Amino acid sequence: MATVVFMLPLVGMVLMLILARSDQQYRWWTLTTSIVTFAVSLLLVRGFDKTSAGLQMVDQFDWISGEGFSIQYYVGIDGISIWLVMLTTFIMPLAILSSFKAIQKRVKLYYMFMLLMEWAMLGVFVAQDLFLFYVFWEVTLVPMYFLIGIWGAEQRIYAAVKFFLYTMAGSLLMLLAILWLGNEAGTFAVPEILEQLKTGDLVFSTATGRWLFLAFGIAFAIKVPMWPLHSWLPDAHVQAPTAGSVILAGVLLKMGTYGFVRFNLPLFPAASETFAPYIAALAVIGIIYGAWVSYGQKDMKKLVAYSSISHLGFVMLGIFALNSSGIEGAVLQMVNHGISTGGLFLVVGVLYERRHTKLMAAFGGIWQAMPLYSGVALVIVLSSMGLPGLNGFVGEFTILLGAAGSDAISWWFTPLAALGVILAAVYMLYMFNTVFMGELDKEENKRLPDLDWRELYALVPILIMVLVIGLQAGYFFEFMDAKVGDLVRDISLAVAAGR
Amino acid sequence: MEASEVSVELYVLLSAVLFIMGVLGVLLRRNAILVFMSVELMLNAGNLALAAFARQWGNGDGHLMVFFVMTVAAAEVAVGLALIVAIFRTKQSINIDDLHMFKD
Amino acid sequence: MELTLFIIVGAIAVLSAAMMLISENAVYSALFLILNFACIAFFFLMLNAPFLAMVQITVYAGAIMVLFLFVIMLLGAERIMTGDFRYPWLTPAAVILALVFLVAASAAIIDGDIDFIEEHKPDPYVRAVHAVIDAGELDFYLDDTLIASGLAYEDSSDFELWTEAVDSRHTVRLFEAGADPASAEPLGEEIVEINAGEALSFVAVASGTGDMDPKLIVATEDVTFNEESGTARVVAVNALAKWSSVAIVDKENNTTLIEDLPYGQASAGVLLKKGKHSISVYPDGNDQNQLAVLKNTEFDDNTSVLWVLIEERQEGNTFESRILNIETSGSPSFGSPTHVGRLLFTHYVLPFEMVALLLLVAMIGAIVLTHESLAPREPMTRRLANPPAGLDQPIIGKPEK
Amino acid sequence: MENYFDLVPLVVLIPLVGMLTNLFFGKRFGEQGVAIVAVGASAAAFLIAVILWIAQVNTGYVPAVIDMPVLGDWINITSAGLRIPWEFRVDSLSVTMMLVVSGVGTLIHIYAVGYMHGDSRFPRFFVYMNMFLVFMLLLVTGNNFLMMFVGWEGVGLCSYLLIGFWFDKPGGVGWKNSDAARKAFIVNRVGDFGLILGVLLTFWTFRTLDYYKPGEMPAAAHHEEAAYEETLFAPDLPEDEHHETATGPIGVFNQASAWLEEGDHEVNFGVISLSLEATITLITLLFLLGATGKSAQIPLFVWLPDAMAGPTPVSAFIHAATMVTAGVYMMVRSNVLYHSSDLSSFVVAMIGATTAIVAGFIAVGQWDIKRVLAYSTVSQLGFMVAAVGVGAYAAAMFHLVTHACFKALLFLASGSVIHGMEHGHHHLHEHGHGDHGHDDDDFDPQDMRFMGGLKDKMPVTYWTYIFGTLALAGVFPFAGFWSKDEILLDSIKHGVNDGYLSGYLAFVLLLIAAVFTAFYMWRQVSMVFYGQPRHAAAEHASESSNLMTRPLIVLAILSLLIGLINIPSGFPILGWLLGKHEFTSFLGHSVTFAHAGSFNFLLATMAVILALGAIYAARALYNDKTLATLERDPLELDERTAEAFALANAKLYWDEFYFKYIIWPYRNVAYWLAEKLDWEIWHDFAHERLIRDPFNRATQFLAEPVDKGFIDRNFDRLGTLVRRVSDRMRVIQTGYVRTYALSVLFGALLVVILILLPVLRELLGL
Repeated sequence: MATVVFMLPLVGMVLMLILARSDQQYRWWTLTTSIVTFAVSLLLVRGFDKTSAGLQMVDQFDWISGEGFSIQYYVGIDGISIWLVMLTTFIMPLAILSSFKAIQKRVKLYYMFMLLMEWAMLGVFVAQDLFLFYVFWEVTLVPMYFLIGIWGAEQRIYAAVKFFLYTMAGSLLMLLAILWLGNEAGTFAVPEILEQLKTGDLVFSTATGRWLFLAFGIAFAIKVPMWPLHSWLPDAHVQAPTAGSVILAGVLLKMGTYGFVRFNLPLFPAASETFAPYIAALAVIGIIYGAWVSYGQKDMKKLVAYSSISHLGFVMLGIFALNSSGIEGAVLQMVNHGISTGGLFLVVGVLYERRHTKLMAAFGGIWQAMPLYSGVALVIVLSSMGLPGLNGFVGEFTILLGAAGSDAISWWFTPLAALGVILAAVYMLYMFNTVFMGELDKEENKRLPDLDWRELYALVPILIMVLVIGLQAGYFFEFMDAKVGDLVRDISLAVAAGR
Repeated sequence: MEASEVSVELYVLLSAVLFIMGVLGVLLRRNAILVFMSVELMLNAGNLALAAFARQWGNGDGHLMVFFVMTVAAAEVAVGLALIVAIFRTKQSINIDDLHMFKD
Repeated sequence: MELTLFIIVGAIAVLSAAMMLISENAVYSALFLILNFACIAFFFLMLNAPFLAMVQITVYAGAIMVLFLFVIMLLGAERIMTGDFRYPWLTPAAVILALVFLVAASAAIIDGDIDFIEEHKPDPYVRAVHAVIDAGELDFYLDDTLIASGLAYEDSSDFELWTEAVDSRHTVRLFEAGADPASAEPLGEEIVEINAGEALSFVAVASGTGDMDPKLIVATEDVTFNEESGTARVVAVNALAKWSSVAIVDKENNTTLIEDLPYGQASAGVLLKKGKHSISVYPDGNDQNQLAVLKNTEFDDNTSVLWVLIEERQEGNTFESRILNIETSGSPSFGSPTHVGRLLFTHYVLPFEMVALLLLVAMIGAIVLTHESLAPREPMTRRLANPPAGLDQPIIGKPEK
Repeated sequence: MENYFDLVPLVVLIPLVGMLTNLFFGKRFGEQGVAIVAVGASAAAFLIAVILWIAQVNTGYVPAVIDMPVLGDWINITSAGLRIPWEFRVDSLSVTMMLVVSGVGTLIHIYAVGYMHGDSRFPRFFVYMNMFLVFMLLLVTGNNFLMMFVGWEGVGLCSYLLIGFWFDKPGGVGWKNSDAARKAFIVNRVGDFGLILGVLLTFWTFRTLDYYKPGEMPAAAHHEEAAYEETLFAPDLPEDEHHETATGPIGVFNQASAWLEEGDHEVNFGVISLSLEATITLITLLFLLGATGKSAQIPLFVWLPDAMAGPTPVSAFIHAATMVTAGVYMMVRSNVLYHSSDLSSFVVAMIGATTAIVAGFIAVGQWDIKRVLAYSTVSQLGFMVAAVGVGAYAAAMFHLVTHACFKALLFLASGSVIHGMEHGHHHLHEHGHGDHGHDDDDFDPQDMRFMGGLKDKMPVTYWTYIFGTLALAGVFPFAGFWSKDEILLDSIKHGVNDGYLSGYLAFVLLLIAAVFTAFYMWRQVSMVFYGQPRHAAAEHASESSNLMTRPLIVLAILSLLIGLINIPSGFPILGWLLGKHEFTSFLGHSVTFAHAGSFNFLLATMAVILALGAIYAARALYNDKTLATLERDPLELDERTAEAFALANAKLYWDEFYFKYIIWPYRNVAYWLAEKLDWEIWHDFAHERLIRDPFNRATQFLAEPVDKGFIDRNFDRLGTLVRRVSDRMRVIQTGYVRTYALSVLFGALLVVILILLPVLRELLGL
């Protein structure tokens, strides 16, 4: 079942390459594929057993195996990955829809990369074998590299190469760690490795555990990105096309945080416990630093990019609170951030399509010219600011709650992180005020057309999700609870046992 | 199995002779159709050897091989002749020495 | 006689091949090739391959060569101009190489010690025969494979190919119909040896007069039937417990077919001319006491006949001897269309299908290649990066002027 | 009657429907349709509040907890024990708030229909107003702190939107409005920071955020409060039922009471371990930070005066009557916690009292009619907060109710004045009265210096304004008298009877603040209504439409009478006539530590005399002579008070202080971080100079001398060799098929010979 969902984009891509003939057909074909994928992924939610902590809808067979090692095709979903899969399938149609007008060159290639991207990202979230995971992890780089490098802004090559090198550098460390683990365990399948760790068939020393944690951790931290490894992010965001930014912020960054939850915590619980204060400290620095730097920006996209650093700091803090409200909040916050920040990039993209500038100083009083658009933008900005009743708040609140009650990290991280909530209001309202409020005093802004139907269709689902998660987060937490409860218990058991 | 006066070696020898003649045809004739016919001759020589061995071994598999070879030959002839026709249309010639566009 | 024919036809074949080679006119070449194919068809006949011969004539000589002729005529390419050739050494080189090839091959064929004689034996056949009076339906297992299920009295199963390991000991067990071989106690059990090329009948008979305990007798038959035409091959199984051994006599010409066949044994194969025969069974050494008779029974050639001598319960609980006559037609003769066809639809189904597909593809390919839209009408001008002298002109069609 | 409690979701949902209707179809409805929908929604909410009130009274004040229909739990993390349901609470406190919010709200909605007439974004205005109602009612009806927080931030959002409603005004005003809106939101966020931390701490202390679980009763007050025995209003429940409810899951407040009664309770979570008392002190102080934000107390009151940039109904509704009282409501709701922490109570009382006096002082120095009222609001909120600090929770709520009426009245009346002034100004332009010496560019309809003599032009406004002023000044028998008097008395009792220093301090500060109140209010009345018009606009001002004046009249009547709901015990005649402290006893069913105020004739007389004295002083100072040309304030002209007036006029340089020490540093550091540290140093220098350039240099070195100079050259030689060889070999590739065929034959021959090698070797005898 998991296979069906994540293979759909690939199938769609191949069929598109064979069957579609004109630019218009490429667009619609890709959009249809992504919507079908989303529809099918809804079946995952439907068929998901909330009471089970284990993997569900598993597909598993040997892929490459030999003497003393086995690499499996092993996919499945559990409480943690289901919402990330959903996030991916949800964001992609919107990203695709948003590029209908913006992308006019090499259309076929572009949409091919979009579907390839979706496939690889879904692969990352469903893979349960380290090797398979690594393959998808790397595959995601390629389409994004080209999305930035071909359809980006002026400095696209620089940004694309930086993005690629940064991520690649981290993931090579991870590859080493994966190979080491696979070699020791004789298998690359995570559930099997965990089983061996639990039964004591596989034991590694504290120091080894820490090294492995760091090897995985750095790869993920770059992807997140955690302060101070964030330098690639503003470049990538500013240069990427709108849809690229949406995917980058919406899904790609979540691969890092997801990696921490999926691999670092269960595989190296003792090391997680050891490193939790340090990572939490970096996360809090990231929260405040990102928020502070955002305020100093002149370019909207850059502002949103830095705000991602701040938001993902929250996610990291929640994960390394190492308790269930922190981790569940973090997972939900990944989804929230994907939706809100994805939405913000769409919003910025709308203006960019009209004015071809992202400088805030070029705008002002847009609300008067584009009331519908501004209303939509307001909701997304508020969601990103964490207004209660919208999605961002629920995640931030549960994360802060987890951090406040965490045994693993000190109490003062919580007030510092909560400071980030104030700062979020500062930079977000700064952007909103300068762009949307105030007087409509620039001649070129006076005749801007309001949202057309296509843009509305791309933004309305985001609004809906913002409200649904904001008002009914309990439904989303229910899916994770069994899995995260298990994870937290395993960590505390493992820490107690000194693993 | 009844004994035969003619030993299998003779058949194989004959087959070899025919095969070599086919080879010579391929090498020496310049008419593409003739080259093609020579290929057919080579195939037939092979078939003959197969049939001979099949009898020697008392095994029907050899016959099947012959059968398949014939079928493949039929397919080959169909495509080959189509190729010749196509080439003739463009080049107005079926002299294979005129067909050396691989070089340059 | 055969050798003579071979030499004559072989000479024709070689000659026609040579003529094909040297004919200037392609039509003649084609005709010579047809002749050559006919010779090869003749050889196929000599090699017990009538089916191939037939196909050779119809498909090769008939269809393919006609296609050739058609194309030759269509293109008007009976002759081609032979201009200069840049590699005059090619001809002698080719001839020399071909001759070396031929010599090497012939030498190896004639004087080499390649073993052409080793015979390949086909997989064995097995079947079961139920001749236990009063017993119900039986299941026969060879090792753990069910070879006959629910076999009624007097019935025999068909010969089945036994593709498992051969040349080793196997166990034949028989059970009441429907019994579970894993748990149930077998009614009878026998260890047999199965060799390649054999056809074995596992005959279950009563182990004594009126005794219902079955006993297994293995009779070796031959269904390939390549021995002598016009005969049937007979194997007898003696299950008459009353007599130590029996003899079987052909009444027509009063020849004793089988002598001294002890109880519980199977005879070796005996050949019986095709036609009507009356067969009697006597206790060994006693011509008067006819135990059972098979009157005026027609025997076809190419059949394998199994006689099982059994005692049958009559009214009043008496027993009477009887011959159970089981005929099996032999497998088709080597090389016949039936033989080829059977192979084709058993072992070679997949290759057959693939070849069929290949033909289909070839057909489509031929159509595509000769389709007008794909063949540019305009003469093509060669473009040479580094044209050799004299070749920078268009070499086909009319030079543009 | 309990069934009526199920209506409570409608209180929120009806305004929500109204809001959505106007949001999606407002443009098609036209002004009238929009007004009907919006006012109807508000009135319907009020109707339901009234029904709930009656139901409360008739069911014996049993609190009820009602689930939100349709929605499931908001947040539910079973493994962390966290469950935040969508639950509404109906008890006397929430019903009081509902009545105030929807009642005053309805009147202001009606008024706004007239006030906003002709605005290009008329529907949008009422969308915001209804949205505000939604959030405000959610705030007061929620049964847990997080739901309150939804309302809390939601009203902040509406406040933001409404302050910035005229963001498009030309001439820099729009930008100022937008900035004021942003300021309000961000300052509130600072408060919210405290509130959310308090909520986190509450959760980890009590493992729930529900005030009370469904079916749970508020616990009775402690018995050591015996001094107020006769005025205690515990729920009418037998003692044993209390213990019964305590066995099930219990909410924050009862848990706190139970643990406090047990004593020596340690709170452990994460790495923290504190005594319960310390935790509660921490929680209440954090809540206080929240309250200072929302209720505009020191140090976070700076946003409220700026918030007057919004349309006047907004100022009346949000920034005077309802939203700003949310902090008071929250602290009253948490009275159990505040009551148990002396430190917090002290801080609360001090902050409230200081705010009251500071804001009162600043109000004296303002020219803007709405700013005066804004500082007045801050000051009055200080009264309420101080009341909470001295444990007079009921008095705080009482003052909240009365203040809602008369302050709404004052704002609306001032709106009417502004409207009249604008009307006059408009009139002036139309009729080309250019002969006046005033430069129209300087004209500000809100500046009191341009007004004067409006008494005759706007009689209804004038009289209602007088009512509001007297009520605010605390003159008998107006509403403000009762509530302010109760607060003053409770403070001094807190000091004298219970021996708390905060009681004395608060009393003194509040008394002075009350004097300031009376003074600046009469200053305002004098400037606006008395004397002669100082500007042509004032001359041509006219009374507002009925739509605007009728709510004023209703509110004026309320300002006069609303105080009678809570006649203190000991007041002659009226108490006997109308019942004693009705409101307090009503509130006592949900506010554990509500206690009724008594009446001290001496104190009341003193307060009234002080107020009247201040009024007299104001009238004396701002007499018709000084009012004639009001370029400068009389206080400014007097040397003794000039400095103080300048200070008040400059708002004590509070904003400047924040700008200088917080905002500019923050902004400059932000620019420095963004441009220097993150971009030039980290992004450019570290990445490009330290990593990329050395790498490039290394690659250059490898590429040029090493690779090209050595390796490549040698391989080139090899390549040349190969080329030369292959030049020779190339001949083989003739392009002629037959030569290829020959080579195939050659190859085949080799293979055959190889296979036949043993045979041939034997044959040749080798």
